[in-house]
Amino acid sequence: MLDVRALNKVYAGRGDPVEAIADLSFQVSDGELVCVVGPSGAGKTTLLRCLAGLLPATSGDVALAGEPVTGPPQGMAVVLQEYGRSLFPWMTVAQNVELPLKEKGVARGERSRLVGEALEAVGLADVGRSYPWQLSGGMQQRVAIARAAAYEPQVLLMDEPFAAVDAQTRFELEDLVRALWKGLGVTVVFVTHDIDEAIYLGERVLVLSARPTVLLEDVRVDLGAERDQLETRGAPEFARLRTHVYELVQQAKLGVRSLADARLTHAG
Amino acid sequence: MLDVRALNKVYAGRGDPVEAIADLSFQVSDGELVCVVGPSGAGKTTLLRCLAGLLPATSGDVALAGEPVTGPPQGMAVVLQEYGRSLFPWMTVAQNVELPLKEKGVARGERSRLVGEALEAVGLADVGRSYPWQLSGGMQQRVAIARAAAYEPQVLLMDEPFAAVDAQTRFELEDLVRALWKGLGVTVVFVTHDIDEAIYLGERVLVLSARPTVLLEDVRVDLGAERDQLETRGAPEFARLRTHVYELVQQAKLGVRSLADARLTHAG
Amino acid sequence: MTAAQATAPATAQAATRQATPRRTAWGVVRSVLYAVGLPLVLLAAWWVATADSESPFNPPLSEILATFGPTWFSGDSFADTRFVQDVLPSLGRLLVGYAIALVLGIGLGVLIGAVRPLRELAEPVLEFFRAIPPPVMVPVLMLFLGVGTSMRVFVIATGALWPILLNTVEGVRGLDPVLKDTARAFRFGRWGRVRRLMLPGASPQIVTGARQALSIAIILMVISEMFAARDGLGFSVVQFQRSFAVPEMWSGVIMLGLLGVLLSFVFRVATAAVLAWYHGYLRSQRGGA
Amino acid sequence: MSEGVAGVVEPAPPNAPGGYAARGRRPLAHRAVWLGTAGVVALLVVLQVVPSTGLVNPDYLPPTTEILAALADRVQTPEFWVALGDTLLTWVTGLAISVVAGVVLGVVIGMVPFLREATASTIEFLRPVPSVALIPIAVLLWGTGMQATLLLVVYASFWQVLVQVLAGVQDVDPVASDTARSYRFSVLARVRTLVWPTALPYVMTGLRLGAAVALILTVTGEMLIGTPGIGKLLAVARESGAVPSMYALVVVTGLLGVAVNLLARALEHRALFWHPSVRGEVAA
Amino acid sequence: ACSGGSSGEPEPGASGDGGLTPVTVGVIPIVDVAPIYLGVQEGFFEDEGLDVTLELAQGGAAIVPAVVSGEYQFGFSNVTSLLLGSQQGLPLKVVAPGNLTTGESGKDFAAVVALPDSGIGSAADLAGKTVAVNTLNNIGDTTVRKVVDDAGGDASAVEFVEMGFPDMPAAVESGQVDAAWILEPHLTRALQSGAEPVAWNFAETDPNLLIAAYFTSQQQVSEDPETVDAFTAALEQSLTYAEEHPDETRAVLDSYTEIDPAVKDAMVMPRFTAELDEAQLQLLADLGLEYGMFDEPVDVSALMP
Ligand SMILES: Nc1ncnc2c1ncn2[C@@H]1O[C@H](COP(=O)(O)OP(=O)(O)OP(=O)(O)O)[C@@H](O)[C@H]1O
Ligand SMILES: Nc1ncnc2c1ncn2[C@@H]1O[C@H](COP(=O)(O)OP(=O)(O)OP(=O)(O)O)[C@@H](O)[C@H]1O
Ligand SMILES: [Mg+2]
Ligand SMILES: [Mg+2]
Repeated sequence: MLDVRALNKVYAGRGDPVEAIADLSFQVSDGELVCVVGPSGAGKTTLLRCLAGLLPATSGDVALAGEPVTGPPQGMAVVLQEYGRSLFPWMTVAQNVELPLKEKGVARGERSRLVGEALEAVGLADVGRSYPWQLSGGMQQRVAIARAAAYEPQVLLMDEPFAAVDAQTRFELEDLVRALWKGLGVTVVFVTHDIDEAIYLGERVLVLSARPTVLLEDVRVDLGAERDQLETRGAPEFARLRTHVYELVQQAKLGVRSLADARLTHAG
Repeated sequence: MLDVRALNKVYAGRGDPVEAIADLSFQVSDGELVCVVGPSGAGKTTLLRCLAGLLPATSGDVALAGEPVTGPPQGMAVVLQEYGRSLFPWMTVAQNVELPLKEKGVARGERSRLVGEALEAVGLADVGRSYPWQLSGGMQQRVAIARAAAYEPQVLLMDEPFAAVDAQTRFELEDLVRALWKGLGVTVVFVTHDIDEAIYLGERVLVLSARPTVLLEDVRVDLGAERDQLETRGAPEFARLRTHVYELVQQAKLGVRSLADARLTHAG
Repeated sequence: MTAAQATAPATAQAATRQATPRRTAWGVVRSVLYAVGLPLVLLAAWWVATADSESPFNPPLSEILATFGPTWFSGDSFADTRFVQDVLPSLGRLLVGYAIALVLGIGLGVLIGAVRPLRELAEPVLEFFRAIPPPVMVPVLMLFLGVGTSMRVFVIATGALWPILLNTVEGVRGLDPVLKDTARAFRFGRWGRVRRLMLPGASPQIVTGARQALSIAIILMVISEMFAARDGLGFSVVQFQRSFAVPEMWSGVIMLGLLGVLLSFVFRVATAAVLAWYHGYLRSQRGGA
Repeated sequence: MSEGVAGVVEPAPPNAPGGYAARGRRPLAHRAVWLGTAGVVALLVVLQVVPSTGLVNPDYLPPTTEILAALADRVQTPEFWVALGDTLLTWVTGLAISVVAGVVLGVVIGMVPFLREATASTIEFLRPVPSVALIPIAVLLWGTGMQATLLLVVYASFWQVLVQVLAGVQDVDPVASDTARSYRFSVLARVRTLVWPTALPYVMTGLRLGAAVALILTVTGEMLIGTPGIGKLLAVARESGAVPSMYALVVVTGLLGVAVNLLARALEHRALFWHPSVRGEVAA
Repeated sequence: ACSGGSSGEPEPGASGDGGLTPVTVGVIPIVDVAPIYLGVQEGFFEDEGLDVTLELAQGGAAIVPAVVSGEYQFGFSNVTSLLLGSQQGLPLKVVAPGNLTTGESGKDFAAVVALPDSGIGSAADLAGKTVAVNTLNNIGDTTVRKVVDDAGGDASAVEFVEMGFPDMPAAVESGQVDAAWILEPHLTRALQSGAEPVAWNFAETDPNLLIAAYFTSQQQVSEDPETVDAFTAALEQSLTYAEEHPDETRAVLDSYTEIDPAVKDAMVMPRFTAELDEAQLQLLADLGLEYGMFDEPVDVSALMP
């Protein structure tokens, strides 16, 4: 279980300190798929990095399976928002995907199978031997996704992983994430700007306020375990949730910092 | 007028040559707003860079106002897909926005007015003195947009400029682009993955095939000059166009390379 | 080969098929022209400027060139020439010293660049030694290392170390933080981080340092042969200088320069593979061709 | 606004626990001083101990205490300070010439592909020519004053800077470069706003390399040519067999090297606050 | 000796207003040049109308070109180097002797030293050993070769290596070289730390061997002979004075060296004389020819004033 308690993060570099996260507490059960939405600059990436153990919290705790997270924990994979810069430019696409597997100690044969499957799944089977800088933005992003998928993590953190791909590919990748999640029982935290996507994918959607971030609402998504791009998105419950979350984000952007203050057009 | 004729682009670097654009011809009239959509890796960025004079075409011509484009033409602004790397990390946000204006020779007072307005417009009035690497992804992207907007160009090329911002901000920025376009009579070429966005913004939507790219269809968008996020998106014509373009992109992704081959669920 | 390739229409392939051989043939000619163009101009200028030089320390170039062959390549047998007797031993020491500098410089550089406390601890001491002139250092080294090859190799190695070390440190420090985070997130082991992140990531800068070090190694080869030496290219040059054999001395300077050009060519070929990605990356976005 | 200078304390956030302050900048700056001093002290101790172990004869490598005593005597003579001044003058002048020439030529050559290719072989030829081989020429052309030594200094350190700048200019991010091109920055503006900041980390390394080489050549030139300065005192001490006194001067040279490095680091902290190498260390 | 001018009256006409003619002399910070320091101190040069500046340099690499280019009017160098330069066509002229061997074996300012247990008891034993000299193919190795040959050893079997005099005591003590040809004050340092003399190569080569000399350039001689004459005169006076006042000569060392007082008092000073003997130059030229330093005979007279 991923347990976030009274998390606070202040960036104290050059210039005035910036409080990115004011106070966040929530839990993600094992094998749960939680989406995070919030206005731009809210602190979603900051949160994700704290979860990943890449950024030390200023105060508060993050714990994974009872262990406090001080560095990247075992069995975790991350897709960073800066997908382009997260690929190693001196390696081919296939090598990039393979590298974490090597570090994990996966055997050679198994490695190449995993790499092949992952690249296939994101539609890049034919560019394995290209370098990342020879790919389009969306393709680079898909390489980063393939890398995380091939890793077969127990915890998967993704930061706007589909921002640079076309709508059709996006749908396919969404289904890929759901398949992965179901197949491996991965715990997934998924940051996105696309509210439809958040609802389609998640079992819960965390709506964050603007900076300094607090949790505006933890929205439960009751759309069943089996989802389908056409059907699910057409469901009335989907539409309701979507309007709700959309309005929440809108209010968050306007500076609303608690659900009580939010002026929604409907009953929460 | 922007005139693209028999454009062909082959990347011949390391490894096998990659033909990104097979053969593209189209025109954009002065003061027109054209959106470009197509599957990931189609060649949209390549096209935009050729239009911008940043990339030499392998064959074919690009002409702006009758002049062949050999380098970046006068009065043009570009928002690149790799927004993060297009900002200079050694300058503050305000300096980044101001720099092209300085180069253009805009007087100091005017400059700071333009910078202030542009940052205000993208919702970043309060981070002018921060550095780009202190901003979130979406904020960085908005800085790049502000830089282009402050420049008051005659031709504006944007490559997935809203990919990293939240839905609400996206709507605001869309309206900003339309306001800019109307106010200044700018010629705009706008690459996006969001089909709704393409239709909402554009007067025409160019749908590209997968690589090597040809023009699948030049879709005219008859939604009037005045558009409104709620009304326009609710219009039946919008829904029709959206389905049409969506299906086209889907077909493009499957490898369809001409409108005649596309299997659409409705009459084109 | 790949599916993407198969779909590429004939036009593109034809275009590249004819473009590639033509470019390489012309490319070779061009790079040769580039390589010899400026040197020829400079030599001509030198020739003209010294054509009727009376100054004993600045003899006509013709005279220098005339002494070049006899000085370095005359002897009873080839094995007896100065080239074999002096230049080759020097070259040997140079290469050994340089290799040590590379290993040490990169190794220490990665350590110091990656471990901040270590950098803070070591930097003042290293800077202290870095500033001490080799002519003062060598006698001290002789106390410990004697006057043989090991001392000379040590001088070359320690002198050539600095550019590699500094550049490696800076290269490692300047790694893209996103890449560092990626490696951390996937829990690359210590060695994995070094081998797969730091070394390749810093490689453009490491290669720059190694290039610098190459010429410094040559210079230190000369300096090391100013002390307790019996043979060597540097020794010969210093001997010529001391015995006022000026044209011979100049021919030695030219020999050093040629050695530099030769080594840097070898260096470039050797590093081409290491930096292929970097040049490809830079080129791919500058014009795409 | 606070500049990125080490030692500026960030206002602590209201609810900061101890852990936060521990990551603040001042303790780090303190640590650097503390560790650096520790390193130097360790070195001094080693140098004190080695001669008394019989590994070397203390007559030839005197223990630290003796060297420091000689140094203490030295610094009381006005002659020492004049020599130090001379050395500093030659060094700084030579380094300034090298850096300015190296940067200007490096940027010009680096930005023009034709020049880069055309000069490559010549640069490779000239770089390995040792300055010391040029002493007779330097003396012939410039005499035995500061100028001759300057020639050696500039010749040796110029290449250090040039090669670094060339590499730095090449390292410009293609996306940033495209941005500058698309906004039609003039050549000068591109140099000022794009090429220079990118090359700056390389220039700093070049500066640090060049500074040490320039110092070495200044002292060597003074020793061999007899230009006034620390090197000349060093030569006299050496020829006289005054070993501790000689090492005292060597120590002075080394300390100058440390001083440059401190200066370069401070400069770097100021000029490169935005660079991952520096900002990575100040941000939380 | 061609000094015709009587001392006392300012001679050189360069400055008629009674001012002094500035003259720069390149010297080496070693014992050998004590007389000129003494002469300057005693005012001999001022008396001749010269304002002498003594410039210290480490060796011929800087001094010879400086004299040739006219930046220095005079310089100090060992004789063999002058012969080498002259043979290479440098326009050099000797103006006065510099210093001579004392001529006494056992009490000279130069010797070959070795450790007592090195098995080297005499010059002949040097064959097959490594011997440090400050410069190869110069006065040191030629005279050592000569004494080895004279002692019945095989001079061609001696292996010479180059090393600065200051570094030799340490090198001998640590066994990095078997023996070293070494000059004062380093000779005394070496002896004090346990090395023993095995040959006195200067004294044994010739009791009157001329080691070094003051020189100028041909241009200087032809363009300003008065200054050369005045300089020579003052220098001869200095040399004579130095030879007659050994204590003062020893004392003047403090003004330009840092020799340890204990060493300074113990060491042997070279002999100084005003007599320039062409035969001594010829001797070194012949030795150089014999031991392969020169390919052909050197015209010694070209060097002579
Ligand atoms: N290194 C830093 N130094 C100072 N402030 C920072 C730094 N990184 C982020 N911030 C600030 O923290 C806040 C949250 O940033 P974060 O990247 O977490 O936002 P985000 O929710 O991911 O936004 P986006 O959706 O635009 O990516 C922003 O206001 C940003 O300015
Ligand atoms: N420098 C390069 N070298 C080789 N191939 C390249 C290079 N840049 C792009 N390509 C190839 O050209 C094709 C088109 O790339 P482009 O970036 O134009 O796509 P795009 O339409 O912008 O995609 P996306 O929507 O993912 O950004 C891709 O298949 C890509 O692999
Ligand atoms: Mg983010
Ligand atoms: Mg693109």
